[in-house]
Amino acid sequence: MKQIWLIFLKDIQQEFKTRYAINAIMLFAIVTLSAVSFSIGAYTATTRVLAALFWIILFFSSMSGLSHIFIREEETQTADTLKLVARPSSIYLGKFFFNLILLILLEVILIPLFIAIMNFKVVSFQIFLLTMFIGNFGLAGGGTMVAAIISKASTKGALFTVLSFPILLPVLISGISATRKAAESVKLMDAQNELQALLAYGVIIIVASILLFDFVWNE
Amino acid sequence: MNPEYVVMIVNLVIWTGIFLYLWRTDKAVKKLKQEIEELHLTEKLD
Amino acid sequence: MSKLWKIILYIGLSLIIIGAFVWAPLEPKILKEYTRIFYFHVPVAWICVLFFLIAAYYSFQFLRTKDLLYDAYAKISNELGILFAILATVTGSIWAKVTWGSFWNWDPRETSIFILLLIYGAYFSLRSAVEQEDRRARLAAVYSLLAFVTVPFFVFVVPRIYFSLHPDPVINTQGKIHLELRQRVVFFSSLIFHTVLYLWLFQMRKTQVKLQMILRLYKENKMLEE
Amino acid sequence: MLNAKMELIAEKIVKRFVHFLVLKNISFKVSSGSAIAITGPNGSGKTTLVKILCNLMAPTRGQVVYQNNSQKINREDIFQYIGLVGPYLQLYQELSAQENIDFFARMRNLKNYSARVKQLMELFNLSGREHDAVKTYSSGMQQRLKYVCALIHEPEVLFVDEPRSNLDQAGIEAVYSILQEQKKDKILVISTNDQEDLTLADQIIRVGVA
Repeated sequence: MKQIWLIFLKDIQQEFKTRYAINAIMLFAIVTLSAVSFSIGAYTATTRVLAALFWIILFFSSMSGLSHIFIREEETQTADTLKLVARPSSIYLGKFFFNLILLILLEVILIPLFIAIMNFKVVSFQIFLLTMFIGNFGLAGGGTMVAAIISKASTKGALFTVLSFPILLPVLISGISATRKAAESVKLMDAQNELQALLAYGVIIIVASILLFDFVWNE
Repeated sequence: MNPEYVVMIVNLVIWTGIFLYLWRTDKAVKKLKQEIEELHLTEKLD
Repeated sequence: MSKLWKIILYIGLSLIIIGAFVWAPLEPKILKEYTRIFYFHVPVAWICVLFFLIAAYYSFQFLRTKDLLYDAYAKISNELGILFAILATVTGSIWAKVTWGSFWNWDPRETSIFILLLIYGAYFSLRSAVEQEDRRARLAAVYSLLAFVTVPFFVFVVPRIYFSLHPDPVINTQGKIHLELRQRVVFFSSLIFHTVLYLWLFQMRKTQVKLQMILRLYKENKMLEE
Repeated sequence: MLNAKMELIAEKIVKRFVHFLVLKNISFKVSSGSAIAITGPNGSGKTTLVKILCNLMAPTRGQVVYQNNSQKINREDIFQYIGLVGPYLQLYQELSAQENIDFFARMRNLKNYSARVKQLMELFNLSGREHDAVKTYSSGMQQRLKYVCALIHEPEVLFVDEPRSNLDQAGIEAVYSILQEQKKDKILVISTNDQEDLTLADQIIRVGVA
């Protein structure tokens, strides 16, 4: 437990000094959002399209930043140093919490911007925020694990999106569906299926990652 | 074109491919077996 | 595989071809002449799912034992899996073109096979990006298992969100239209014989990599003794 | 861990990179109070062997066993007993020396380590630079800081890969005093090309030579 917290703190400290991941992820989100907004123009898209666009922006922005945390360890050759002092599961969880915070920060910026620029009318904030909150666990859990895998491979950048897309697709599909429902209905029960799926996905992917992380990390 | 023929042709192409694949693998396995026999490694073959 | 089995397999496959094209009646409402493709398309699609499961099993075995032979088995089952996934996609989209009017419709089953293709593709791009053998084996096995745990979600989530065009009731015995007896006989024997054929192919590839592994170990031992 | 008798045993280590055999059947045994040197030409696999011994890399065949009073230590606990200094082991460049030291010490669950750190910092002549980011350090200073980080927990087994790299005369002397100390009642493993370093060792393992 203590190790998880220490690794998390260390990554925050490092990030605070370089601001690499946070810059990459925020700029990516803002650039794609404005690109989407320009190309749509004054046309008001349906909630279905908007929900999909929102998740596509969220997904690809997180793809630009989530892998950084492991790639940095490999590229600065600190991975071995860390390996000498830490248990694998605490490394995974420490990095997972860091990515979780990164995603929450991204959403804090992205959600108000998206609602304002794209004229996205959320009827039930309860469903919307709950979707975001639960979805984050799945995104960060799967993303962190795939980041660990690709940090050991030779071509890192392009591979991350290729590998994480099939793994994170359930989050994307249920997330889009739940977001659409947030814009259409007020009752929480309407999005029950999606939220359950997101929750189950988050739990399973994190448990599987903790079990499998050993094999990625230990040579 | 008669749809029956389309179905038949597609299937034939696939099956020819699969049998070619089978045949090639079989040949490779035979070659390997021979090589191993020459090295007297047969006791390891279980 | 003994001679006898080979003969049984060849005769069975020939009977299935004859059965599919001559003996079994056509389904008159939706499929018409394209009923025949059903006897070949479904086994291929089933096989590529089967190889995906086999690959997950061997990946697990590899992580348990760290024996590179299991990694090789997982690799060849994924190779065969991607081959059959492509075949199923091609035959399926030809079929889709003539029955539903377009090559691709994002029907749940098309979505599933597409996801399988994505996973297989990702698996091989991961393998090609890692040079060191044991590391490649570990990463690939972990990725296989990670993909494997997400599969239930596709089964659960996808059908709820996309509606199906597949002729489910034709296959599903509880559905509206039952398969006729002759259709059922041809379909299930086709399924069984195809499975046997493809597993035989798999078995042969397995022997091949096993022999290669033995040869390599032998050479390595000789080098160590020097 | 007083009077603990540690043993490090390598059993028939083989390592293959793709089609190239780097290490061929390396076996040895060291116990507390002695030193071992690994030597060989460049590219002969010294670093590979050190990494395998530290559990940073798995051997293709063979195994590495750590024993404490002839009781085998679990793989996941080994990190508490070893310290490693090597050119491929970097510190966190953005963080200051003090932050690096704190991180490693607390990860190892140490308490009241400040006295020891102060003593080590003085020995390696780094006092006064604790709060500068590591990236502002020269390579020699970074090397010295690596020794500090590897020695805070007084490891039972110390691995040193190329002890002299980037160091000036004073640095080398400081390192030597540490190594002499280590070899008195603990295990020291040096990987080196330098003939002088071999005099420290009780056993010499040559890799990459027929």
